Amino acid sequence: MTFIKDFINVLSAGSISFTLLTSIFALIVYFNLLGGRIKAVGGMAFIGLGVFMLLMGIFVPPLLYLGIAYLLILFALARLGGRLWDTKVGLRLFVIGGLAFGLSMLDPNFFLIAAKPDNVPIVAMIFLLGFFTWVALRKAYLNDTQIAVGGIPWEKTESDEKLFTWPDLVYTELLCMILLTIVMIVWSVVLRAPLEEAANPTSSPNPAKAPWYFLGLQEMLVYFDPWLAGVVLPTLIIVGLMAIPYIDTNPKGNGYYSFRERKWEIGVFLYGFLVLWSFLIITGTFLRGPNWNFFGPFEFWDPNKLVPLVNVDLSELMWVKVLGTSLPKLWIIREIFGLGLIGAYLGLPPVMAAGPFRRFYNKMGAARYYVGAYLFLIMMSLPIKMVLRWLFNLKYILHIQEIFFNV
Amino acid sequence: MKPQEPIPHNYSIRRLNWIFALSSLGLLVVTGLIVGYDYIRGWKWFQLEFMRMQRERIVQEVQLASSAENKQLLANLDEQTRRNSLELAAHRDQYLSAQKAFDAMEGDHYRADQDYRFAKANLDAQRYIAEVSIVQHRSDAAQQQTEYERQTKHLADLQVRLQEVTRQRDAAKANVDQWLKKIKDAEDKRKELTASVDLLDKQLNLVDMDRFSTNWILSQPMLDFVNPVIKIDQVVLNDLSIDMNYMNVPRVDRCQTCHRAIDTPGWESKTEAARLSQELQQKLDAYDIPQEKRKETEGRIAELKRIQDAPSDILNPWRTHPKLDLFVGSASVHPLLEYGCTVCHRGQDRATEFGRAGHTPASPRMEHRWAERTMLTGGFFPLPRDFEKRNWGYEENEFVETPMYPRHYYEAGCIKCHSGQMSVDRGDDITKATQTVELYGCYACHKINNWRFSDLRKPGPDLGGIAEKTTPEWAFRWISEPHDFRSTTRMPSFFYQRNMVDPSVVPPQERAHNIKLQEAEIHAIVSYLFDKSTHRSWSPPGAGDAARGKQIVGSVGCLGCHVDTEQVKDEKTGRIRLAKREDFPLERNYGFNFTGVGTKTNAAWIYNWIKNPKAYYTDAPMPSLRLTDQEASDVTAYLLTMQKPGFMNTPIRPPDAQAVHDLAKGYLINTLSDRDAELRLRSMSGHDQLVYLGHRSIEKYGCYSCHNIKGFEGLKPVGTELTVEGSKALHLFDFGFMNDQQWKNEDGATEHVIHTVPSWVYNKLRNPRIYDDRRTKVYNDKLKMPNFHLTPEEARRIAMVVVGLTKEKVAENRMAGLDARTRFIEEGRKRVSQHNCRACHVVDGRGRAIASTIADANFFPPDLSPEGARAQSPFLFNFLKDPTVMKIRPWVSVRMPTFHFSDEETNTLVTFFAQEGQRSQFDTARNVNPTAQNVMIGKQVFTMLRCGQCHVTTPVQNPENPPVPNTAETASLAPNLTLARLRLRHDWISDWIRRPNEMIPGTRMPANFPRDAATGGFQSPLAMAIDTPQFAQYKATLLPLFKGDEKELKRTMSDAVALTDYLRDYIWSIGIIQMRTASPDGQAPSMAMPQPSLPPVAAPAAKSTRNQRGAPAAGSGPGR
Amino acid sequence: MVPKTPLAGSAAAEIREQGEISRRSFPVVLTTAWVALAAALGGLSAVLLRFLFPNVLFEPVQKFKAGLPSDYSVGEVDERWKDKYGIWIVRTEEIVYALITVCTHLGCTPNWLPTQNKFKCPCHGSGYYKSGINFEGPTPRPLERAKIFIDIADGQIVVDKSKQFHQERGEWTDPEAFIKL
Amino acid sequence: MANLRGLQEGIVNSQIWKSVFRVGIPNTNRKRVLAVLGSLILHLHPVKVRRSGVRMSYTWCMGGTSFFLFLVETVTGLLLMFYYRPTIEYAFTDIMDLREQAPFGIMREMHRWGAHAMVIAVWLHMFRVFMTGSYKPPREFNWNVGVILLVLTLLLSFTGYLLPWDQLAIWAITVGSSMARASPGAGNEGPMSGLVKLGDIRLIHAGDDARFALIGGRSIGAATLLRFYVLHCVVIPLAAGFLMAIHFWRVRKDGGISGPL
Repeated sequence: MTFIKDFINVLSAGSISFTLLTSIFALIVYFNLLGGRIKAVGGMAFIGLGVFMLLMGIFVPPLLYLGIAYLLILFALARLGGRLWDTKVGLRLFVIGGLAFGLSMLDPNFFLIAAKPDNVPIVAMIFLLGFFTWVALRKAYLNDTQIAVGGIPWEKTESDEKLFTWPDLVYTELLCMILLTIVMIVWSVVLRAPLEEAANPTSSPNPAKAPWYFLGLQEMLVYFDPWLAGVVLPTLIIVGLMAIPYIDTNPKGNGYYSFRERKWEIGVFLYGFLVLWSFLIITGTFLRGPNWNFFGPFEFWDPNKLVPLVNVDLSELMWVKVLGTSLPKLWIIREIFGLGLIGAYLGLPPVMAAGPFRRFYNKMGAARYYVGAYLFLIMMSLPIKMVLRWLFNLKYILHIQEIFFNV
Repeated sequence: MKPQEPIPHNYSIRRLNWIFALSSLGLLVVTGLIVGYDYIRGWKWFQLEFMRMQRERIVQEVQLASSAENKQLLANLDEQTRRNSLELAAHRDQYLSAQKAFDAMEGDHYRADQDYRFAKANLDAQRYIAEVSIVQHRSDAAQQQTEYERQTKHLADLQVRLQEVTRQRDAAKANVDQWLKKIKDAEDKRKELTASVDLLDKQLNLVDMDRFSTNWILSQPMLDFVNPVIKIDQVVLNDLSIDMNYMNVPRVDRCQTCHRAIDTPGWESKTEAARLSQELQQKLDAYDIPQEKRKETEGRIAELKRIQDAPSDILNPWRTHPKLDLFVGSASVHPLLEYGCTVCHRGQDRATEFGRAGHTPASPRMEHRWAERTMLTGGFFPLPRDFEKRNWGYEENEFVETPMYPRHYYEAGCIKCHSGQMSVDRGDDITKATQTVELYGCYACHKINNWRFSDLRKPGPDLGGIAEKTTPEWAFRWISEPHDFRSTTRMPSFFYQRNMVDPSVVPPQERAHNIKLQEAEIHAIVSYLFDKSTHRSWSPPGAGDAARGKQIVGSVGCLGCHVDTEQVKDEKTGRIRLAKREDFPLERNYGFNFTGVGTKTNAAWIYNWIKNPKAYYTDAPMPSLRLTDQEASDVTAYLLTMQKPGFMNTPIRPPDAQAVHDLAKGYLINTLSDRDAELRLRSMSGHDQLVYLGHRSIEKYGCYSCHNIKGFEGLKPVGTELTVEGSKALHLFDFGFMNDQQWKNEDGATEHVIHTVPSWVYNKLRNPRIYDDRRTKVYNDKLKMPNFHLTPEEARRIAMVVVGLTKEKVAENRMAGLDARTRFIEEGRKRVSQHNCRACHVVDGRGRAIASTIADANFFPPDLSPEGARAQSPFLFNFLKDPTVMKIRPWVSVRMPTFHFSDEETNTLVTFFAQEGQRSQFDTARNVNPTAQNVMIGKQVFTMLRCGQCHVTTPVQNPENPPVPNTAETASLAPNLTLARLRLRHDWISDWIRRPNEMIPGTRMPANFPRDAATGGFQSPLAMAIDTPQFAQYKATLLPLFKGDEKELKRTMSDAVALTDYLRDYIWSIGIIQMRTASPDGQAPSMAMPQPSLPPVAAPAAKSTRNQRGAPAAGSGPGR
Repeated sequence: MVPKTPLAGSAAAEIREQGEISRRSFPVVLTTAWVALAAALGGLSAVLLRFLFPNVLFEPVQKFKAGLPSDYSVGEVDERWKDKYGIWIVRTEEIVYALITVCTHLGCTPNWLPTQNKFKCPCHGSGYYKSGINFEGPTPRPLERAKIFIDIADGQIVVDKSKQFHQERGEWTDPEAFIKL
Repeated sequence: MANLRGLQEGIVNSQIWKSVFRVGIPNTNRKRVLAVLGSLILHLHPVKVRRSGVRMSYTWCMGGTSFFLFLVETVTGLLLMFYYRPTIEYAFTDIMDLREQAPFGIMREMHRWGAHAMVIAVWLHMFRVFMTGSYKPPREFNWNVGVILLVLTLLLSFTGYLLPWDQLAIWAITVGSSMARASPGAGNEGPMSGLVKLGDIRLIHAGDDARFALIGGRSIGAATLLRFYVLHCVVIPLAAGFLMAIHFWRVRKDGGISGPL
């Protein structure tokens, strides 16, 4: 038991769980697990990665866990394949999840975090997200199978069929309202709304957390300066969401569940929604304890826990460590590497437009292509920065305190 | 109805119908749930339970009231009523006609009354019209005026008529009443008899909760707002607001919601009932209760007896608050409606649930009992009726910022308002607690920014001359473990404590290392102290006789502040054991215990110290007893016999060079690089290294906080500031790994650490290093608070003060003792406490610790309770400055010492006494010259009452040294009355003669004028005696003074006030009016104080050479 | 496993009901549902209503100490508590009583006019005698008296506004309505 | 049974019933149409809907849930306003009194949990709409309205978070609102805002930056509480209500409840 708890504790560390999720995600999307088969090359690649991690684990112990997790999940997915979308399997997965949660609640530390009144909705959200993701992908899978054999999605089969609003729609709405009211009342009776001590502007609680739905942002703040994580990125999230209908010119998949017909759109969206947003919220809520330190779900929130958090800037890394000189005085020279790196990153779309993505470029037109590409790049900057932080303790790629401009 | 048109559905309507039905039923159920959830609240059960208890009690009382006797009386009355009605029926006609006449008159009266009122209203209106017409110069002014006058007249007529009619009506009424009188009388009597039962019935109705009773119905959900019986009670206190972080929010105390009987007498616990009934009985016996309340008090005592005899005790939320005459009671100084509860007890004011109210357990057992069943019922539905099985719903609530003070710490709440007072009236616990804090000098290391604990002197002696007083060897052993030398010392143990050497918590290897380091530190401290010490030479004493010295020590008053033994007989076991501080009164722990003083120091130092303590250091708290050279030599000889040779036998190892080096380097590298530190150390000699380390160690342990040490002037005290310690959040207290743990105390008993602030502080005081248990810490990071070897009681008291020091502020008008008069008094009380006056005197009714060493109460130092009313301020001033200006009772061996008070200090004391005695400080009474006649009468009375038996009236030539009457029975002597005019207040003398026992209970002065128990007036023994043959000659002498008026003479002889005034006049007339006044330095001209003589050349030279040698080290010394 | 085709699934779920609610039988299920819903909504509305009546009031204290009876002079209407607690204390030869300073007409505060020896309400002109009995103006009934008694502990007058006595109900003779001197 | 039947018919055929429910029991297609058209509330719906629009497994009912929760929040919020004063003296104690003594103080629980539920429901709604591709033409605009509604939902919850005025509230808002301080060019600590100068005087400082505008002071205080209260109770609900009307309208005009086009 202790081993499993330790395993999960280590696994849930941002550097591992996030990497894991990201790559599993790529696995699902790219290799189209929905088809029920792992392509040999991809499968081998992941197995190779897992084995590599295992070997590296000798030097960097956490990687051992990562490798084990990789292989376990890969194994499970390979076994399940398309049966993942079978109702019975789904139900079983759901029950297993519930059981695991119930068992975990026996752990006092886990109970303390998960049973906190304000965290209960987030626990519910985890299950709801899991359930609905499964539902959506299942429906997409069924439709895709249908389309693959030359059929049409079932939504279309009944699109001509119209029902009277009264009683069909009105009745279900009424029932939903009643049931929801029941849920709300029971929830309110069972859980007391939290009320802590009176506001005291001179003493911060430890940890001081934002409302839970902004914890993703607060988590981002660990990796980016506030102006980016708190202002620019949230703005771009909204802008990005609003831009979706105008960038996505794929006429397929309008009004029905489908995956194959819009693999990239769904992949990117799900990555942003599930991993970059929901997963970070879950991390921020359950796994960030006193002093914003990372705590595994079964770990005691000890305010005295000490974690080394020494960071370096890219300029220091390059000038001092690699080149072995001191930092140049003039910021434009000092930050030449950061500027270069960012320039290269931002220069990717035009290069790609000329190269591999020519097809996209031509299809979408310049405006759509560039807006979409840059939004995507900015979205991906978060995981990139996270990985850089974990690998190199990198604090800033670009650090111009002269004008307060840090990336 | 038309048949339905079939249509396609997505879902089966039949199934939806079922879902609809089920979910609607579900909604109905949860609607019930929400109502139930809101309705069932924890506090309601307490109220229901209390109502049940009230019902039981009322039913009992009804049974008592409706005794068989009463029933018989009632039956008789009913019979009488019946007969009266029969009689009335027999005279029906007469009665009816009378009634008719009265009815008619009523009509007339009504009419007349109405006429009068209407006319009055008209008149008022007319007056206004008339006034206005005059003011506005209307043409009809005169006419209106006439009309007004007419109406006035009319009204007068009507009034006469009304009065007439009223008279007639009353007569008619009387006529009717006459017929009804008998019936009415019987009814009245019946009412009277049943009144108490009726009242009880009414009360029973109020607490009735039977099913379907009015109360029950109105307590049902949704109806419980109409006229709730079960309801939240609260007290809103706007001016005792809660400081909610820069904001004052009214305090809303809802404690009474559960603590129902808190302000209602009759629900006391058995212990409180026993205490209270005893107190009341005493008052009753002493006629301290006014006549009209005696019966009531007796009833109350009977009630309290019933409570004591009841089979079960009343349990806590329903108990009456103890001491209702002091707290909560409406007539007390802290009435519930004005003070509420949480201002003293703390806790969450608005909370209505046990768990949220901030109740704090006092013991792990209590905590367990409270919390036990929380998990079972989740705290929602506290249904079980059984008290023991109840779910208290306790859980530690980190969000209550001010948890209640647990049991044994209640009086901590007094500090908030009473911090401007030295003692809290009737708050014995807190008074003793603040005294304990002062005695141990907690304020020296821990700053307490609070009037009570500021401006106090450093508790330890000045160490600037330590080398003159003792040897390094002694000092080393003393610092190592002071308790080995004296079991009662207040010097705490810094070294070899639990976190350093206790084998149960320190691994052996680390332990050995720690011991080395500790030794090095002690060596270093000793080296520093002796290095910086002065080396004055003190003149040696002459030859002394130890036996005589012992006698002097026992008689002049040394034992008021000092104790001369370490062996006491244990009260429980009867065995001789080592003394604890608690074995002696607080005041006697003020000076050191004489035990071992001969081992500690040398003859010259003792001799000179006794002669003039201020010569050794100016702030010495020890006063001078003005011993002669010979006396001082004797005392020195005696004290030198107090040896403790065994103490000096413990071996001392030389300091471990490596340990000194490591420790010193540890400090040096804070500011130097490793290499520089090493260089610096290498440039120092071994001794210099020690001195350097000593400096650092003294800084580390904060020795300078209690002792004056050269090189540490003006440093901040070493400990945490305690000014608002009681408000510090629980999570800021470092429990280490000791939360909810136990430890074994010195007696092998188990002590618990529970997760509350008082528990933390208490355990910290009991075992200061306990929170280091199981922690891995660097040597210098380990806890360093020293061990005072406090007993549980002392630790509890000090902890009580600590948790009582909060940042909560109350409005100034609620603070106790802020008025100007009290400020004067409190400042004086502070001096009294600082100079330990209570060692010898009774002040404010407390003190005289020395009493246990003096066999005969007649030789006690005086009781100063009435001093303000008694002594003239000029005398007091001079006497305090220099007690030799007058010897009042020269036969008493205890001496008033010379304290060398400054003028300012003396004034504070004099003002204190005058204010406390409610007297103006200066008066002209000394110049009052009584008439010769009064003096003559007074003289006769003086003789008649035989005052001369004890009091001498021979004029004193020299107040500094009055002759002692030549008698063997010095115990029966009283002060020479010719000194009275210099010393006593004019008005006080007669008052004192009248009621000496009331002013100073147990005084030797006889009460010649006993009080009359009935009237409370004074009786004169001469009233009767003057007519007896024995007094014939006095009568003959006196009669001419009353111009032969015997009646007047006898009247005077029976008038205690007049007689005492005559006595006073006589005493005044024989008084001398010249005395010496104190010199500025407060020393008698004849007193020669020894002064230290510095060694002529050698010492300074030696010092300077040392300084030169130490020069390199100085750079890294305290300056940086 | 071969997944069901969505078409088949959807077709299976599709139930066409013909004349489901027949006229022959009374719709027990549906009626139960509606009755339960109505009851629940009724209950929730009652909850809303109950919400409007707080359990605790933060009004000025209803009960206060008014000093000793000897602090009041005979025959005068004492206005010292009028602003703070809304009470006139009147002492006559025999009794002391407390009048509540609320006009029984429409709740204004009347003025005490010592020269005319009456209470006069500025709003609609109602007038009361010193005893509180109404004699003019539109008011239907006398002023109310508050509960008044002597605290045994210290002999002070205590006024408790939460209990009122109406003359028209004959309550002024209640022993709690006045203090007998 | 027959009596009950008669009673039912008696009620349904009475003038009062008929005056309120014009149509009667909609058991014919015509009446079904009239029932929807004739009712202000019901005519938000079209008369007929696509089958997938009724199917729960397709719509997840999350849009409706969000709207219903909005209504729950409105009702409970209105009730809470009876017992809540948005001043720093009273805010905390009023909330405490809701727990300690107010009748049905449970409204606070409903309001708080409802807010959490609404945020989740809105997210899931967006999730579903994306997964069915229902943002594609002609529904692009309504997707954008939806995104704004999502932001407003978060803002509603965020502004409400401060109102209990306890440690949780004030520090969550301190952390949350401090981000505004870093707005580029507009926040006191944002990049480039140091460059906005007039002579030597910085124009963007803690006393006039974006965060100041949001919280009405340099730190969270009385002004913040009032601002958030007004935003929470008036400004954002009105804006959200307006946008919801547009949202619903466009649902109908852009091809009805989701479904293939």
